[in-house]
This record gives sequence, C-alpha cells and structure tokens, in this order.
Amino acid sequence: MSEFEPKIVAFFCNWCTFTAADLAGTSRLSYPPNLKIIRVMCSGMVDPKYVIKAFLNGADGVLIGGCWPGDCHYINGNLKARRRVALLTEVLKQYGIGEERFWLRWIAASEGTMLREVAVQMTAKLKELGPSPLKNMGQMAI
Amino acid sequence: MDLQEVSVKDLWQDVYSAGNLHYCFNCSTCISGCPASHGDPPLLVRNLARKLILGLEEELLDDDTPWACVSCSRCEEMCPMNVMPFEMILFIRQWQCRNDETRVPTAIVEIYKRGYTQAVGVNTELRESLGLPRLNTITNNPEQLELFRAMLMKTRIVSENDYMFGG
Amino acid sequence: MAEEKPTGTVLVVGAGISGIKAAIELAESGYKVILTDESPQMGGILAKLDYQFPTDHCGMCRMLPLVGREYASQYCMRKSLFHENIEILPFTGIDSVQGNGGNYRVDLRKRARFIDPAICNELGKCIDVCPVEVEDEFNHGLTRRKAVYQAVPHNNPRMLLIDKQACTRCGECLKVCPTGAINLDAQDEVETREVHAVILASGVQLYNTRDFEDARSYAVSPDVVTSLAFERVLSSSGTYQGGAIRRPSDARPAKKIAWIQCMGSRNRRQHRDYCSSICCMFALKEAVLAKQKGGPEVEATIFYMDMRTFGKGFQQYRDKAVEEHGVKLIRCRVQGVMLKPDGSLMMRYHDPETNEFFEKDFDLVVLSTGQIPFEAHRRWADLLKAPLDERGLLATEQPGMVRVAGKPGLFLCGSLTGLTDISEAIISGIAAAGEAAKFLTALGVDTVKKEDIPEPASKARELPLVAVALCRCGEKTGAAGLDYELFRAELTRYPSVGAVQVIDSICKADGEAALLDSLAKTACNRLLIGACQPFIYRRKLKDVARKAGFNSAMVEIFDLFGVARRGMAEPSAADWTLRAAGEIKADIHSLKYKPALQVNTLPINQTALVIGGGIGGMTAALSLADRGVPVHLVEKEGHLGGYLGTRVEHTIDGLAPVALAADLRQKVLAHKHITVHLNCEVEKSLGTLGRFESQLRFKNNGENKYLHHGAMIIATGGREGATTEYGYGTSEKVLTQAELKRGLTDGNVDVSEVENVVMIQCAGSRQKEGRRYCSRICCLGAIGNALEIKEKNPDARVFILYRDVMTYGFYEQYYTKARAAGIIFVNYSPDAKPRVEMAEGRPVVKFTDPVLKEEMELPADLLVLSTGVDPGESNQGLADALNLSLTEDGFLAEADSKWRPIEFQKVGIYLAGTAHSPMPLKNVLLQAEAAAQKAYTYLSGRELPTAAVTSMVKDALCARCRRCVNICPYGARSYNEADKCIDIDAAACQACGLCAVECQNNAAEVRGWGDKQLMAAIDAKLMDRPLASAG
Amino acid sequence: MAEYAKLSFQKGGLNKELAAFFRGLLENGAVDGVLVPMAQNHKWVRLTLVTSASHTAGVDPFAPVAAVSGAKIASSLTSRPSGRTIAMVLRPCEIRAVVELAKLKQVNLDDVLLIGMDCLGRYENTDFVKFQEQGGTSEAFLENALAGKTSGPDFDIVGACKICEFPTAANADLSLCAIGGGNGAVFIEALTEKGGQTLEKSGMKPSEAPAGRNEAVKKLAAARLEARDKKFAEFRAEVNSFEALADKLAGCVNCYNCRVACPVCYCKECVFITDTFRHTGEQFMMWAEQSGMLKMPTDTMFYHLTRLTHMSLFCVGCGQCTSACPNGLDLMPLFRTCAEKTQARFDYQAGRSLEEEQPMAGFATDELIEVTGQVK
Repeated sequence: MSEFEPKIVAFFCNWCTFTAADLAGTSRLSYPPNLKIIRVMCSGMVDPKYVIKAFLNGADGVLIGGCWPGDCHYINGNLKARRRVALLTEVLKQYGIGEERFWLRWIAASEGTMLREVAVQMTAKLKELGPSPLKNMGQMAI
Repeated sequence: MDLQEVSVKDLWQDVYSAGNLHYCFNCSTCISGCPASHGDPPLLVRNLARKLILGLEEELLDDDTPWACVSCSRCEEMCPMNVMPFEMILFIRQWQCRNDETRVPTAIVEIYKRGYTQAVGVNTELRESLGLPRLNTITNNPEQLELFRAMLMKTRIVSENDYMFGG
Repeated sequence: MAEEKPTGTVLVVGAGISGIKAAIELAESGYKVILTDESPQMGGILAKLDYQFPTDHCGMCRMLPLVGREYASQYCMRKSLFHENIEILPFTGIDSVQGNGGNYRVDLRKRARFIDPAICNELGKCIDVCPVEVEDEFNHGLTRRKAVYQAVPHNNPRMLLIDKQACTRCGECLKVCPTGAINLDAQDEVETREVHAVILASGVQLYNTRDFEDARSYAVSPDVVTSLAFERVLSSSGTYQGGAIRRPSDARPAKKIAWIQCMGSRNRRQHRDYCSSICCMFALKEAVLAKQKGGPEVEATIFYMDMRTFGKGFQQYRDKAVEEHGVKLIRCRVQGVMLKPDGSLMMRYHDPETNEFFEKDFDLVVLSTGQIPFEAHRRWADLLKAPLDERGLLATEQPGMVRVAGKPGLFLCGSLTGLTDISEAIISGIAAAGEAAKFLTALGVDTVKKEDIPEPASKARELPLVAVALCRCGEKTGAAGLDYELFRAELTRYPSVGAVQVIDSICKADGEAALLDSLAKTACNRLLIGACQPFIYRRKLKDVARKAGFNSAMVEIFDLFGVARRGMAEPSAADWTLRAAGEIKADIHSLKYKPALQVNTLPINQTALVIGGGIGGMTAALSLADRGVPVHLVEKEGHLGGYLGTRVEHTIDGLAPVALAADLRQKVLAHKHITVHLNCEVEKSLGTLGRFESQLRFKNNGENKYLHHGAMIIATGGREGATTEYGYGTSEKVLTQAELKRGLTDGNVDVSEVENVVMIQCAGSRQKEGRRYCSRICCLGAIGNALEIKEKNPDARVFILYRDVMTYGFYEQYYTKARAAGIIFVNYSPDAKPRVEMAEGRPVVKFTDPVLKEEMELPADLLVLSTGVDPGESNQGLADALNLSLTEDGFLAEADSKWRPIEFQKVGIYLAGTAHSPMPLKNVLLQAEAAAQKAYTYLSGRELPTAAVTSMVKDALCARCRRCVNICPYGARSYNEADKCIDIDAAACQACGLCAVECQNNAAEVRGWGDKQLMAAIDAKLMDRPLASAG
Repeated sequence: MAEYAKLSFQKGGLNKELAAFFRGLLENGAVDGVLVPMAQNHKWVRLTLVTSASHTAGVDPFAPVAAVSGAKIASSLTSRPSGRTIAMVLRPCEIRAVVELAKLKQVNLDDVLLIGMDCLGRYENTDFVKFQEQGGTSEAFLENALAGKTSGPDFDIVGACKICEFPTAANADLSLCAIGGGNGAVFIEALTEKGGQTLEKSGMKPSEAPAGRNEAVKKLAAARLEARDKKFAEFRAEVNSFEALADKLAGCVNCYNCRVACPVCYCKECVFITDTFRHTGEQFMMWAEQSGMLKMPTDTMFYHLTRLTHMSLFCVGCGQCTSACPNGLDLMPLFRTCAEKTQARFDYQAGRSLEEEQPMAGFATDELIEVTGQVK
C-alpha cells in the first residue's frame, strides 16, 4: 500500500485562518494536501460533535485554526473555543485520541508561513503516529 | 535654598540677548553630546540655562564651567528650541567678567603662556602620514608669540593683572 | 410623479483607517461612495500594522458594519473591502476638483498598472523571471522586490503591477505570462465623475530619515529604523521569522533596542513646534512587543522628554509596560547615534535619576517619527482653492472640526485633522461621514434604491437536486489548468447532482444569459456556482439565479481557482481538477441540507433618546433633530448646559463653551423635533436596537415616564476631580484650577499683586490610589490660567510643577507660548512629590529642581492644584439601568477601544464626551457628531432588512437553561421573563455560532450553518473513494 | 452552627418516628408538601409528594433504593415552580445533582427545604424487591450497613455506591444522620439558617452531636475513596483505547435509556433523536461502502462520546445510568472516570457549591495557554 497519507479535517475560521490559507495559496507556499479544509465563521462555531464525528469517520487528525486572542471578529469566540477544546481533549485523551491528533492553533490572517508550518508539522506528526485507531476497527460511523 | 531670597527676577535678560531663553524645556540634548561635559567638573550647558532662568546670580557668578566650552557648537546645531546655547555660554562669560573685575579666568594665563587655545600640533605625525603639509603653529614662530603677548598686554584684563602673566 | 432625485454620491479620497470608516458609514446610511487611494492597494498605514495598541492585536475587521453586515464583505480586510454601495479605486489620484458643494466634477487619474487584474491569474511567474530588483518601500527597504511586484505582501487578491521607473522593458515577463495580462505601454486613464460631496482622508507625510537634515546625526546605519519600519521588523510578512528580532544590516538578533522620541517633532529650529500625539504610545507598544517577540533577554529603553499617555487606558498601558514588561524610560533627548566599527550603535545620554552620563551600545535604534502635515494641506489647499489657517493647515469651521471652512460639501478626517491614533481616526471618519450625510439630506438627494427581484419559493423541503455551474474564464483558462471535462465527469457521478454546466465568462452578459437558459432546463432546486473572486460577484450571481427561479438561500458560490490552487506547487491539470472536485463535494453536500432563509425588515422606532443635556448631548440631539429625527433629551439637572457650558467662558484652543451652550440651548428649546426632560434620569432601559423602552424618573416629583425609542446616545459628561492633597481645604490660598478659572473670570480672585503662583499638576491623578488615569485637559487648563495670570500681572512669577506636560498635537504651541511668557516648568517624579507647609498663612512649596538636583522652596501667594476629571457620579447607576459595564476607572466601557470607540456591545447605544473619558471640548463635539451619525444610520426612516443568516430557537427543544444568552458576545439573546422563552435581536445577531455550540441539543441553531450541513461536509471531506460505487 | 436533634426509636419504630417528624412539618405549616420515599405497596418504595399531614404513615427514607433519581423529580416540580414550599428528602448524590441543575436553571430552590440523609448505598430496583420479599427492613439494612455488611444472599448495593465518597449530604438545610448515632437513634442535623428554624418550629429538643459521627463518616468515606480509586484504575487499564471502548459499548442498542435516567442530562429531547441524526439511506450506503460493512444502528460511540463531553462536567456518580441499561452495560465507571479528568481540568467538582461557576459558562483571555502551546 502506498505510504500512509494522514487525513486531517481542518476547521478554519473565516476571518483569520482561512485568509492565511488563501494567502499561502496565492504566494505559492506549497503545503501538504492532507488538510481537508472546512470554513466556519468562527473557531467558536466548531461543535465538539463535529470533532468526534471526524474521528469516527476516519480522520487521522483534526486541526482547528482560529484568530489570536484579541483578534477575534466576534470579540471572544476563540477564547470559548479554547475551553471547549480543553474539555474535549480531556475526554478523547482517555480513549487513545491524544493532543497530538487534535490541535487548536492560532493563525493570523498575515501568517501564511505559520499555516504552512502547522500543516507540515501536523502531517509529519500523524505519519509518525500512524493511522487513526478507528482504521483497524474496520467500521465507520459506529 | 529659598528662591524668594536667592532668585534675581529676570536675571537672564541682562545676560542673554539672543532671543528668549525661556523657550528651553531642559531636554538635555545640549549636554548629552557636549565634549566638555566629559570634563571634571563637567560643563552642563542645560544647568547653566536653568540657573539663568531661576535667577541664581551668586552661583552663576563664580561658575568656571562656561570657560571649558570648546566652541564646537554641536549644542547650537541640535537644540530643538533654538535657544543658541553656545551664544549663551559666551554671554555668561562676558556677564561674569562685566560683573566681577577680580574674575580672571585661569584659561587666559594658559593662553598667554602657550600662545594657543587648542593644541593642534599633537596631530603632526597623523598629518605627515596623510601627506599633509606641516602646520606653521605659533610654537614654531617665537616672534609671533611675542607679538601675540604684546597684543594681549594691551587688553585691560591682562594689563591690570600683569602680575599673573610673568611681568 | 416626483422627478427622479439623483442618488447621493460621496468621493472619499484616501483608503486608510479613517477613509475606510467614513466610506462604510456612508454606505451603511444608503449613499454611494467612491473610495480612492494613491497606493496600489488600500489600507494606508493600517496595512503595515499587524499589532495595534492597546490590545497589541489586529482587529480592523471589527470596523465592518454589524447590522447591515450582509451587504458588506464578511471576511478579513486584507482580502480588501467590499460593500454594495462602495466603488473602490486603488492606485487612483485626483487631478482636479471643479464646482462646489452639491455638484463637484472630479477628474480621477487611474494610474496605469501595466497588468490587468481582471485577467491576471496571480501565479506570479512574471515575478520569478523579472531581473530587476529594487527596495520594497512597503517594508521601508528592509526587503527587496522585483520591478513587477505586489504592493502589500499579505493582501489578497494580489493586484500585481509593474513599477515603471524600475522596469527596464526587457520583456522577460511578457514571455512567461500565460494570460497576456501584461501591457507595458498602458497609459493612465483620466475619468471625470460627478459627486455631491468630498471627504479628504489622504493622511499626511511622515517624517523619515532621507528627506530631513536633522535626522542625519541619528540615521547612521541601516540598524537605525523609523517606528513604522520597526512595525515591519515585527511582522511575519516583514522580516520577522520568529524567535528573535533581527538587525536589518547583519540579521544578528537585536537584544538591546532603544527608542528615541520626538524625532522630527517638538522642534522650533526645524519649524515643527508641534507634537505628533501618537509616537509615545506606539513606542511603548513596540517596546512591549519587542520584549514579547524578541525573547526575555531583550532590553527596551525609551528616551523621551514627556511620556504623553493622555488617552483612555494609556497610563495603565504605560504602567504595565514599565512594571510588568520592564521597559526602561529615560527622560533625556540624545544628541545623536555613533556607529562603532563592530556595527553596534553607541549613544551617550544623561540619566536624570542618577545625574550621570552613560555611553551605551545598542543593537537597534528606533526613531519615533511623527507627522509632517504642511505639504499635504498645501497640496489640497491649492487643488481645492481652500484657505489655510495660521498654522498652515486647512482652515475648518470650528477648530478641529471636519467641515472645511468656506467650502460646503467638503470635509476632512483622519490625520488631516492632526495626527490621530486609530480610535480618533475612526471617530473623525464617522463624524465626517455624519456631516456629509447631513449635507446630502439638506441637498435633498436620495439614498440607493435596490432593484429588488422577487424571491422565489425556496423548495428547501424537496428532495435535494444540485445543479453545478462552472465558469470557464475566457482569460484565465490556460493558467489554472482545470480540465473542465474531467471536472464535469467527476461531479456528475455524485448522487443528488442534477446537472453540471460549463459556462464561458459567467460574469459577462452572454455568460449570464447562458447560465439563465441552462438553469431553466434543469429540475434542480439548488445551485452551486464556481467562479473567481466570489466575494465580488456574489450579489450579482445570486440576482441572476433568482431570475432563474432559485431562492438566493439555495445558491452558493465557491472560489473555483482559489480552492484548486491552495497549497499545490506545480500540480498537473488532473491533480488540480480532482483536487477541486474533492473540495466541491463538501459544498454540494452542505448545500443539500441548507434550510430556507427568511429576511424581514427591522422594526425601528424612529425616535432617539439622548441622555445628558451638556454641550455634547445638545450637539448630538440637534444633529439628529435637524435631519427630522424626533429626539428626547434627558438632563439630570434643572438646566441645560452641562459642566463646561455653565462655567467656562473660553478655552485655550479658542472655543467659548458658555456662549456655545447658550446658542445650543436656544436652538434645542426652540426645535420642534426635540422634547427636553429636565430633572430627569433614566431609571431602567430594556430592549434592543429599534425597540428600546426606557423608564424616565423625574427627581423633583418622583413621577415616572415611559418612552419607546430606536437608539440611545449617552453624553452624561463628568465631574471636576476632587482632592485633599497639598493642604487643599486648609487655606483659601489653595485652589483648584477650576476655582481659579472661575475666580479669574468673575474677578473675585485678584492676581494683580501676587508675587509667586505655584501650580501642581497630577494632584491625585496618575497614581495607584486615587485616579489611575491622566485627565488629558489639566495641563491645558493650567497653562491657560498661567498665561492669564501673566497677562494680568507680568511681574508675577508662575511655577508649574508637572510630571509630563500633556500638550499633545498642536497644543504644544501653548506649552511653548507659556515658557516664552516666563512661566517656569519644574518636573517632579511621583515618588518625590512636592511638599506643602503653611507658614505665616502662606503655603510654602518644597520641591527638588530636576536639573540642578537642589532642594528648593518657594512661598506661594496662590497654590493651584490640577485635580483632573472624575467620572460622573451617575455612571454606575446608568450602567446598571442600561445593562452596560464600567472600566476600572469608572468611565463607561465601550465595545472596542480602537475599532468601535463610541459603541457598546449592544447595538443601538452610542457614547460621546467625558462619559467615555476626559477630553477637550473639541473632541466632545467630534464624538457627539459621530454618535449622532451612528444613530442616524438606523433612524433615517429607511427600511432596513435583517440579515438572512441569523440564529434561531426551536422553542420545543429549549430547556430554558440560558447558556446561550450568557455566551452571546453581542447581547443579542435575552430571556423573556413574561413569555418564558428566549428572544433573539435579529439586528444584533452576527451569526457567529457560539450559541449553537453552547446549546447541546440544537435548540439554538444558526440557519445556514446547521449541524446537518457541517456534518455532511465532514463526511464529504473524508470519503476516500468517490461516492458512486463505480471505480 | 450545626445543631442536632435526637430522634430515638424502639426497634422497628424508625419509620414511625420519622413519619411523626414529617407530619409535624406539614401540621405546623413549615412546608406545604413533603417529597419523601414512601412504601407504595408491600414491595416498592417510591418518592411521594405528601401534602396532607395524615398521609405520612408509610414514609421509609432510609430504604436502600432510589427507583428514579430524586433530582429529576425536583426539576419537574420546580423548573416552573408552584410557588408553594416543599421539603424534599433526597440522597447526597441526588442533592449534588440538584445543585448542578439549579445552576442550569432546571431547578428553582427558592421555596425548597432540602432534607439530606446519610446514604449507605442502594440496591438495584429488582434486588430491592427481593430484599423486601426476604423481610428486609430499612432498620436492618442500616444496622448491617453501619457494621460494613450491605450484601444480601445474591445481591449487593449498586457499584456506584460502593465507590461513592460522599456518604453524607452537604448543601442541604437539614440532614437525617444515621452514621454515629448508635442503635435506636437517628439525629436530625440543621445545616443552614432555614434548617435551624424548621427544627425549632417542629419542637424538637436540640441535642449534642452524635459522639463518634465525624470519625465514622471519615472512615467510611476513606474506605469508599480507596475502593473508588481501585475501581477507576481497573477500568482505565481495561478501557484505554477506541477498540476497548467500542468493545465495552458493543451491547449498546441506542435506546438512550441511560440519558433518560441521568439526572444531569437536562435536555428536553436529546440531539441524537432530533432530525440532525435522522440519516438518509444514501448516507448509510456511503458509510457502509467506506469499509465494506456498517453496524446498525449507527452513532453508538458517537452518542456516548458526545454525552461524555456534554455532561461529564456535571456527573455526580449516582450510577442511575448503569441501573437503567437494559443490556447490563456498566456505564457508571466510564462516566465517573471521564468526569474525574474533565472536572479536574477546570478545577471543578459537580455539586460542590451553588456559587461555583460551571466551566463552560466563563472564559478568560490568558488561560489554558498550553492548549495551543503558542506564545505570541
């Protein structure tokens, strides 16, 4: 089988991180295509259910990209997202989905290079970790 | 120090006549680059201006530091409030002499003896290394020194205190 | 039939912070705006600031409209601004302005870019091959760029252009350009436009080290940078690569960094005797950022004369910078910088603390450079034949106001009104827009009428069948390399995809026609359009779809080229096409589960409530009433006028508050649209924008009155600061500045015989206990009184003991005038405050002269204390009544100190004057005008639609736990005690989705971003093999 | 301020004395109603809302059973309050659940007199019927339990109670104290101002605190804590991966009964039964084709992981979920081990205090920096 290519579901906030992704695209910074980008209006719009569903449907990693604290267009959406990620990480950590598979990162609109950094680091980390534990359970959406 | 007694009102007006000294907001630009501020005691142009503004006549009268000024006029070039600090130094010197006959600045004795204010000879080797002609300084022309001394002797300050100048 | 009134159109020159805000305000009020900017891309200085004071973060997208948000771009401003009513013309100069207010004819010079942005696919192959390299002025020469370049490195779209001076016409770029977008012989185009009003927001020149000779003794190496260049050293799109701040010359990490203040400002010798007001604060900000981004061992030292932290929260920021971040402040102006052989920068300075000289080496020196306003003002004065005032600036009707004197219909804002920080640039932008809107209302021009195409039924309930239309762009084909046939084949295999059409140039007329008839033939009920730059064509394509019978909620537009191009360096056509098809699957799935959206009009009660009958309140009330808005003006006291209006005859900057208040009072009482309620306070106020209900209580008879209104302006002012320090209250020779001013005006303080007058600034202010903030107006007040004393009694000796003389901006000239009049200024440090003892009935003031370091004392015939401004005592009651909050200093806490300075989180309540923070009367008037304009946007009688995408509540599922109410950042949700249910304020809701996530069973959901849609998108993104079983 | 009143009773007379106490509350108008466990017929003891003083004869608060969590009853009684004062006799875990529900606006404690009790554990409902049939009485159970013996011939107290470290009631106005009272006596402890007044009003003579109570309670709690940590360690060793969790939940048929029984799952309808999770045939086929097969019904682990995320912060460890599962899945350890971690992350403990803000209600700018690990 060809070399393992991790699938990363990336929820990007429409204001900062999605703009950084566009910027990376236009300034031809190539970053690994493992990122499956879903645009949400705010990192605070990412419901823990979406992250659980992503892992249960075969995602090897989930990345949430939000604005730096203080940059949020909705004043404090990112701060609430951080609390939810802290809670969900505690739950998933107990069943083998640790912090290395579930990332929250602040990426500002002008940080195209930071976005590539994060994408490259996460892909490498997941290649090292191997496929998500769900794969060898042979079923999805259980 | 009680300003009520010590301070002479508008002292600066009969010392300084290059505009309005009050413009100075003691920002220290003058002293931060002043070569004479390295000396001991340092020449602090800003402090002299302050004494003038506060009218501290006594302190100013016997303050020798104005005489340490090497007249490079950097302070004047950079003073943001354009109060011409170098002019002020000269005005203070003149004011000191006007108001205190006994005031004979030690520097004059030096100048009378040496015949120069700034020692330029020290750079002779440097000049030679750069192929520049030798300077015809006063030390190489003793007769010029005599003429210079005779001229100085005609000035009041030197003639009245000739005892200080080796007769 | 009334003849067709023209649509009000305003030209805004300059798309910096103030220009953008003025344009957005006018567009939101329904007027057409032409927004031009000299530089190839908009943003002005803002584009260079990644981190803005005081949050040290970005936040410009919070300038975008909240209520009318769906008519504006809803993404980061680095992707440019878009609003239906704004036409943006970058790289456009003004050749001439003819005519006058009401009908200006303006010749716009669209400078040639030599690359047509419509055709250019922005892949930048031309940049790779261009042999010419020059300094990149965006990064102030810290980086280099090619002759073909992008003006702002992190903007998107890139809007590439060619620098004609640098270009050698070698033609290499022509060879590699896939779309033929390059034309080296393009000429400037001059276009004449008719506008009703013009707002000048072009900003002013900044001091730099090239053109000004007094910088020569400082700018001795590339490691001496201006403050704006240092912002680029801090930015990741500048030279900052993380970890350390690097010296421009040898990229060595800079550990010891110095800032030199007042570079180019406060300099009589160079005829610039003014302060640039913002350099102290951005120096502090940069020092803090340098320590954060440069690592813990970075030392930051600021050399200053007066640390002017006069604004709201400025003093706290300075305290934090010094105490928490360890920034060192040294009160000495250095004479120059010496470059040492090893490249380090030596500076000699005198430290007043230790009274010694130091020679210290620095790795990097930042020159805090200020403004050079005269050249910009002269250029405008010549172009518009408008008068200059004695300072060489465009004369305005009242000092500092935004109306150009003698030129109705001509306004100015931003740094043309004196270099301003971001919040004042925003306020003056709104005020200028307000004045322009008032002018247009008086002119009788109309607002924009929308050609509304009826909204067809949404068919959301039908089995979803999606039609996909892909634009084959006439010009961009070759570049993107999309294989349309492969794309169509891939998409048709997805279930529930009804039809896939490839249409040429969908944005052009024939493309539109082709789309219309292809849609007519399908049975699909949902439409997905792939086009370039969706944010520009979004509205237009949705109108076309509506004509074809598709409800606009059932239509989505995706960025066909952006999606395909993301992150792939040199992909083959097939790779791109499959990649794009994979990405689009999620949009198809999400569209299938999208519900119908509903737009209805905002119920707006067209009356305004203004709280506070001072000069600010009356100005705001009149500004609204003059435009036909009924206003209720509530005043706690028994008379109108407020503090200044009833006490102060004249201010130092030439205003006459008592006369102004009398004039305003007379107009207010006579105005048919204004109802005045004296001795009255707001007891309680509920509701949201358009539907406020306030309970007014009359103090004298305890009666209550209930009022319905659509918006609210708070202008309750403040109080004179109280103090017990320095023996105040123990002798009638110790007065406050206010008492002295009154005494001088009504004559019962006689200064004709006084010998010594001593004034002490910051009495009870800028201290940990008591007032922590600077009250901004006391230095001006003290200098005003001191000059009046000298005038009345030239022999009097007047001493002013100060900590920092806060005569910012053009007020510096009064500080100079005071010194010239013989007033002696003595600096004291907070931990060695002057001491006052009574001797023979006279206060004797003891202090240390900061220069001579000698203890001095002076018996004073008059000791005057500058006690500053306390927050109004009704602030707390008002905050409770309106469910607002106060800052730790007791002033009203605005929504965002930089980007929404006169608004609150709750939409519809606006703020002006000393209730916000202490400020000179000029700023009170500016804020009052701006607050009136914000309110007028919704009270102009225009029908305002709610946004389509907002949050909603499925009442049957709601357990009334109110978690969604607490989490809403805009206070758009409230628990309706009467009906026991959750109310949503459709105007305030920004559809951020926080409530939907907080609500665990989807009782709260944002229509258009539901769980089903997002989960369908997640499924689509994770499907390895295509949906259909084939292959 | 804990005042005590002694309620001594002859053998077999415990409930008679308690009945008299509750009758007193109703007669003297302290409360308009008393919600108290009462023998409904010879087999079952159920929470009963008694409003007439003459109907308190059958009270049996110390019966070792909690057919339905009292917190759910408290919620339905007070979420739209009657405006009448009600005394509620609830077990410690039920009161801690009530505290969480109050913060979630599902319980209104304004007119409620909370009466807690010492809890030595409860039997599963069916086991309780056997216990009754074998002539078991609350008094006997108390005596044996206080002596450390809670098991019957072929049944024992519920797993949750074996590891419950909260045998006594906090956050209540009054509490029925069995531990440390010695045989033949139960003490009524007043924990709040309101409790003290009710005691005075009911004419009970104040008495000194039961002698050995504190040590006994501490000893019992310590024993339970030790059992808890052992159970947690066992469970965590067994269930520490997706496969193990899937294996644990293999018996789940998505009947969602555990959610119905759970006192802190307060949603009117769980999102898993709304249309968001009513999938189309096309979606099932899509998932099946991804790996070739698909267990039905789907979204089992999805449901449990989501429920863990939603309510583990409020879980009080009452064990009702295990009791409610028709297929015998022991869910309690799964939820308690998870709750221990999530509550610890926010330094929060479910039911500890009415004032303590629930973790998801607030946020701060410079907290949880480690989540992103990025410094500007």
